[in-house]
Amino acid sequence: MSSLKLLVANRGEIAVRIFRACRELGLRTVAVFSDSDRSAPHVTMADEAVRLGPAPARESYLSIPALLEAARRTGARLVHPGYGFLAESAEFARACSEAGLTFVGPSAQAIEAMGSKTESRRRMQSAGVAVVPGTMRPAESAAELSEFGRRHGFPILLKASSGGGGKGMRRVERDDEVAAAFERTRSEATAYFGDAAVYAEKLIEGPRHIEVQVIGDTQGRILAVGERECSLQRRHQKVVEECPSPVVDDDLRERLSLAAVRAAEAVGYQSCGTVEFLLAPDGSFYFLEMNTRLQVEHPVTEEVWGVDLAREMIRIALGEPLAFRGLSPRGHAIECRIYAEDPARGFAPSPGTVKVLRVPGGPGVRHDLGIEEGGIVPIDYDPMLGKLIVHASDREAAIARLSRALAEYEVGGVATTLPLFQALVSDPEFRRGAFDVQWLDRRLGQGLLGPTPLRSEDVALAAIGLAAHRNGAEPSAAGSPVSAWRSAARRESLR
Amino acid sequence: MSSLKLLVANRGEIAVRIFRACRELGLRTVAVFSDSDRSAPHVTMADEAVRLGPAPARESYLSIPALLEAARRTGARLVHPGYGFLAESAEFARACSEAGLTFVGPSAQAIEAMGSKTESRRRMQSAGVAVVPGTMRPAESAAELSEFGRRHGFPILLKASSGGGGKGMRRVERDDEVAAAFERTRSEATAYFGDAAVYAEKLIEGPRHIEVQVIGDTQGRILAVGERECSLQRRHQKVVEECPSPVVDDDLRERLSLAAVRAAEAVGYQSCGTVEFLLAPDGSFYFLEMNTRLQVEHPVTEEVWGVDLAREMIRIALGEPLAFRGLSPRGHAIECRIYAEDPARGFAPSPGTVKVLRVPGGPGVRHDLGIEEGGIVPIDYDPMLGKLIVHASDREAAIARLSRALAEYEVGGVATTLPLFQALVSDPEFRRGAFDVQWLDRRLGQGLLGPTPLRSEDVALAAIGLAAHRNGAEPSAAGSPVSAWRSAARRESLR
Amino acid sequence: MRRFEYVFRGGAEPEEIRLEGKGDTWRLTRKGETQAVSVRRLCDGRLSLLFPDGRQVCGRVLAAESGEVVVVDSDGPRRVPLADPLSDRLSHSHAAGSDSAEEEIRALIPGRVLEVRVAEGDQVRAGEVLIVLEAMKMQNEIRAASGGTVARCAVSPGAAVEGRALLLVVRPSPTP
Amino acid sequence: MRRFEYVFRGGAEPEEIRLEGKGDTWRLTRKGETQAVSVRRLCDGRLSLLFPDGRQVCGRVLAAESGEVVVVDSDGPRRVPLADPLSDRLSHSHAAGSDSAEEEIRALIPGRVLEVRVAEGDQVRAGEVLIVLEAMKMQNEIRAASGGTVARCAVSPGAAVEGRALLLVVRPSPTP
Repeated sequence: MSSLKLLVANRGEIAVRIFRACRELGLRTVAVFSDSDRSAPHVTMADEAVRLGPAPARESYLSIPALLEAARRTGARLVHPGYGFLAESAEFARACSEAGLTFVGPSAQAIEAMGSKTESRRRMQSAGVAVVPGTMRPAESAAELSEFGRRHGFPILLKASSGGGGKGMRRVERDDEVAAAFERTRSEATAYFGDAAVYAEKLIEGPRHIEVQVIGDTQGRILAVGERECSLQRRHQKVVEECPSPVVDDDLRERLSLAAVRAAEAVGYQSCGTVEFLLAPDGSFYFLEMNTRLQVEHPVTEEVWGVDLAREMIRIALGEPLAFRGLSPRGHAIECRIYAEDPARGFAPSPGTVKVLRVPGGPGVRHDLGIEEGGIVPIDYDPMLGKLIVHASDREAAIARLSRALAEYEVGGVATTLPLFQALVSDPEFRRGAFDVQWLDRRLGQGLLGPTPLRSEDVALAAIGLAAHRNGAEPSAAGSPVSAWRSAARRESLR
Repeated sequence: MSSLKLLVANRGEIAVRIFRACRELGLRTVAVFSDSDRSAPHVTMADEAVRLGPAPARESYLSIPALLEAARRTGARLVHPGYGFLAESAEFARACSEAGLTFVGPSAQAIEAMGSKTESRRRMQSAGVAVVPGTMRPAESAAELSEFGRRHGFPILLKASSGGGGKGMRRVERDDEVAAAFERTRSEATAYFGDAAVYAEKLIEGPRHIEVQVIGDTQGRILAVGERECSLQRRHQKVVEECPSPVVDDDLRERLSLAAVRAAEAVGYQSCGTVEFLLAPDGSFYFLEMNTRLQVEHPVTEEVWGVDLAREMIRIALGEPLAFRGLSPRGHAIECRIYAEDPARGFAPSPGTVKVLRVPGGPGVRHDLGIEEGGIVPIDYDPMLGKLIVHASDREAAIARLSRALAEYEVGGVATTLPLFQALVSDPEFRRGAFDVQWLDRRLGQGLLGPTPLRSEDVALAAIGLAAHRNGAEPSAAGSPVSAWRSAARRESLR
Repeated sequence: MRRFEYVFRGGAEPEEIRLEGKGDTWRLTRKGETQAVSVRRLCDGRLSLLFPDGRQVCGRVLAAESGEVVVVDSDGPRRVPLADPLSDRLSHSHAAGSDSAEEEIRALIPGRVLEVRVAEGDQVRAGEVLIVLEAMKMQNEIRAASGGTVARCAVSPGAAVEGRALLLVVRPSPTP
Repeated sequence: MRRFEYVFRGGAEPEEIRLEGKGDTWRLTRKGETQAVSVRRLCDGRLSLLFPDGRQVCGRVLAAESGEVVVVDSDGPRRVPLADPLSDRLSHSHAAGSDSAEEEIRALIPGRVLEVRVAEGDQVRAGEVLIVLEAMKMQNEIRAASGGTVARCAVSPGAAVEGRALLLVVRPSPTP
């Protein structure tokens, strides 16, 4: 094993995912942790670990000085940002290189260029990549917006320049609504983001969110590795992703890939990245943004295209060329993001202790988890436990496999989004692949999560469960309960 | 979900594997169990379950009347034998069809033809498939054997006709040893198998065990789906299997596949099956036998060739044609059979309760397990807990992935063969793929499992582990130990 | 021999369920029909039930609010309206007399109030969003469990709230 | 403040290891060098150790025969010759005086005796196969732990034996 060390400036499942890639590459692993993560899996699996600070992210996982100090202390030469936290901070990328560390990701310049909505749109247009028609720069007046609406046709969308995640957006149907809408959006923008700047975009009706995976190496080769279907979103948050998209044929894939590679080339991209597009029902598509990092949903691409993106990303950072010329897809993959949220309570966060964790096995089932049984879902960070990924020969088989896997999946102690997925796999429209980015929110409103009918077995189970307790001496499994075994194991581990 | 029911006349990981395929096909599942398996995973995951009888296999999993009665009671229309037990019993296959049940496997005739060493050799020779030169029928006299040895050249191998699994075999170096060897083998054969019949085969030196997966449907199409490398055996028991074989190139694969399809055609094979060959160092290969069932190691083929063999086997039994024309391989897969045996005690069986079961996750890792944490490894059956299967882009990456996965794998309460695999992945000859069927036994003799050096961390861990106990109030993880959570969960599940 | 009695309210009429336990077998009586169920508790606390006709179900049984039990099996968690006769009577009479009982709406976890969409005196419908709370980097809509009148509003936008902190009080409108 | 002392026999010389525990931190002293180790017990019983230089190790500590501890971490199970001074003296003096102690060889699990490869009075080498036992459909070779003379042979081929049943007694040959 080489003595080269990689530090992951992150936590949870993505830190675990990257450490696994390191293990397979023979790199030593360095974890960082906040006070609420000392016993977390990404720490207990690492060769080395360094405390960053208290639980709040800005004092730990977002503290650039603390991260650089951790790298210095352990002698880590590579730093991987994962996703979220500092993954798209040009400042962090720059700080790493200035400290003589190899940042596992694109150049600070590429991050900056793609980080700015207006700058990235400008570059895309000059690169010949279609963008959603819009007033590039903040509007001075409502009149400006009306003029835009008349030129490109209503409805249009007003957006706060500093907005995101669906906040600070307003749909405008007719010209005579523009003035009022402009004022309301400005005030909201000020309230939410402390920035009144507002611009307008043409509204694409019934669009799908399709993104293309790209990889570029330091030799200047840039490849597109197929698309991902990410239209299944709840309140603009991806929930389920697929590869390939049920609506993308070879020709469209070809055109999407071409545009994605152009986009990456426009910023001289040298790492793994994702180019997001809005796909209109008529087959036209528009550049949305480029995520200059490893994506949460990268596993569906890995399963279908037979490539280890986390591994390639590290190899590229080490200056190695892409390990393959071209790749070809096989089968269909679906990822479910398992959040500690309670679907029965409007998806309210459900932090706490994971008392039970039983995961499915068998063919075509993959787990990227950031938590173990008995572990705690801290309140301080994104409440995602991890991801379930299934892979099968085609979409129908993949849905059947997902349904089978969900039946074997149990998380106890915290509520999770698993029931949402169980409802989805039996939804006819989902099964047909007939959905756009608003579909899931609509469907939830229509009662997607309606109560499942009770079988007589369930009633018997409930009654006997109650009784078996009431009468203390209840039937036991062959052998004693695990709790007993566990404590036995613990006794032994201490004798 | 259709009301069609499939009964699995088996237990453990293969029953679980087949039930998963049923779930994905929308078939209802029927489990059978002996008194030691009432709480086993294959029972608790099934839609229906029927008790067969007491623990001993001949009174439960080998009892044809009990199995037929279970099918009658539940109205199961299909019966899958799995592997082992009655999987290669022509009598059982016949009994099923006579009871109007669909046996998920080949015809009784095919099972019979391939079940007899001499009959299968005869058929292969007339089908033009090379077999190891041998005296087809039991030898009358030592003279007969000497004559055979002189014709084909020494060394030769004397084998008990009713023998198997490496028992009742004797190597004969020179002509003048034949007479004595003949007598000793006859007496052993009588003692072990109550059958004195002995025959001779030419001994192939340094051979590899290579087998080819075949699938035939009821339309008469028969396909070969690549080979498996099964030379890693301990006392003639497969321990680790790979796909593809490190020594089989496209040309050899072509020739092996052709021979395998001929073999299957010779018995009109209509199911999943495996044709085993002995591959000599000079590239020549000889038919050994055909396993007329789903193989323990089928997953490595599934991973590399992207086919669900368990699913196809059921579809074929339902009269459906193969779902694909041709398949192409991708990457490299390795399977480890995890047995409850103690490598430190000469692989003595280690039955008992699995107190701890922590399995690896992440990309390219698959678990086919027949046991859960807290479950019991009964003394009555084969001591295999299940299988770990890894898949990656090539053999080197697959070995790295296996090594990474083994580091995350923990089984407590029973000793397992995991340490053997950890020793293997770092063995230079294994990594080079330079081994034959005797290699592992040789290597074990040379101390493959030599003691691993202690790191100072381990000594600290041992000391602090002792101390932390001695002083009772030891440091605890964030939150309380799982044992407590578990019992909490149990309390709640009973309140 | 252990005997138990429960009331199941999943159907149109309340239904009585009787149980007699002996060793690993429970005799279950519903609608006058009795069947012997073989029961095993697995090591992780789940129960496996095997019915005389061969049906097998395996799941975990958790307590919920009085008058309900949650079962978790391969279909996921589901609420079963089941209770022993006493608590059934209690919870039921309570429900009957609870028209005027005020509903206190509290924060599930610590967070920051983003929006307060109602004012005291407002009429609200069941399921209507009352407050938007930001916690764990997520916006969470807090909705009315039942329709009624906002009797009290304890917080305002921007306020930081602790877990279980009182946000609103809703006086349910009399059930028609 | 908790203090402990152990003897480690993994090296050429017996080595003393001292521990002082306070809260989640243990001060570990080896070969005169002391370092503060941060310790956490995980929910499944494993311990995570974090050393001052950043090294992290996570594993389970199991008791073995006296004088030994088994640690299970990512490298798998390993035996650590470690004990508190008292049991160390005991096991060690025992080892010293055990030249003439007879070794009883017992069946690990129930099974059937297939072969008995030695007779009373035979000289056997350490690791030599003495008996072949069939259990769980497997043949298991039972070997001599140390060289010596077969003092007694308690079973014959074909015999069915219970777990822990006595099979053989070997009198170790005096250590040279």
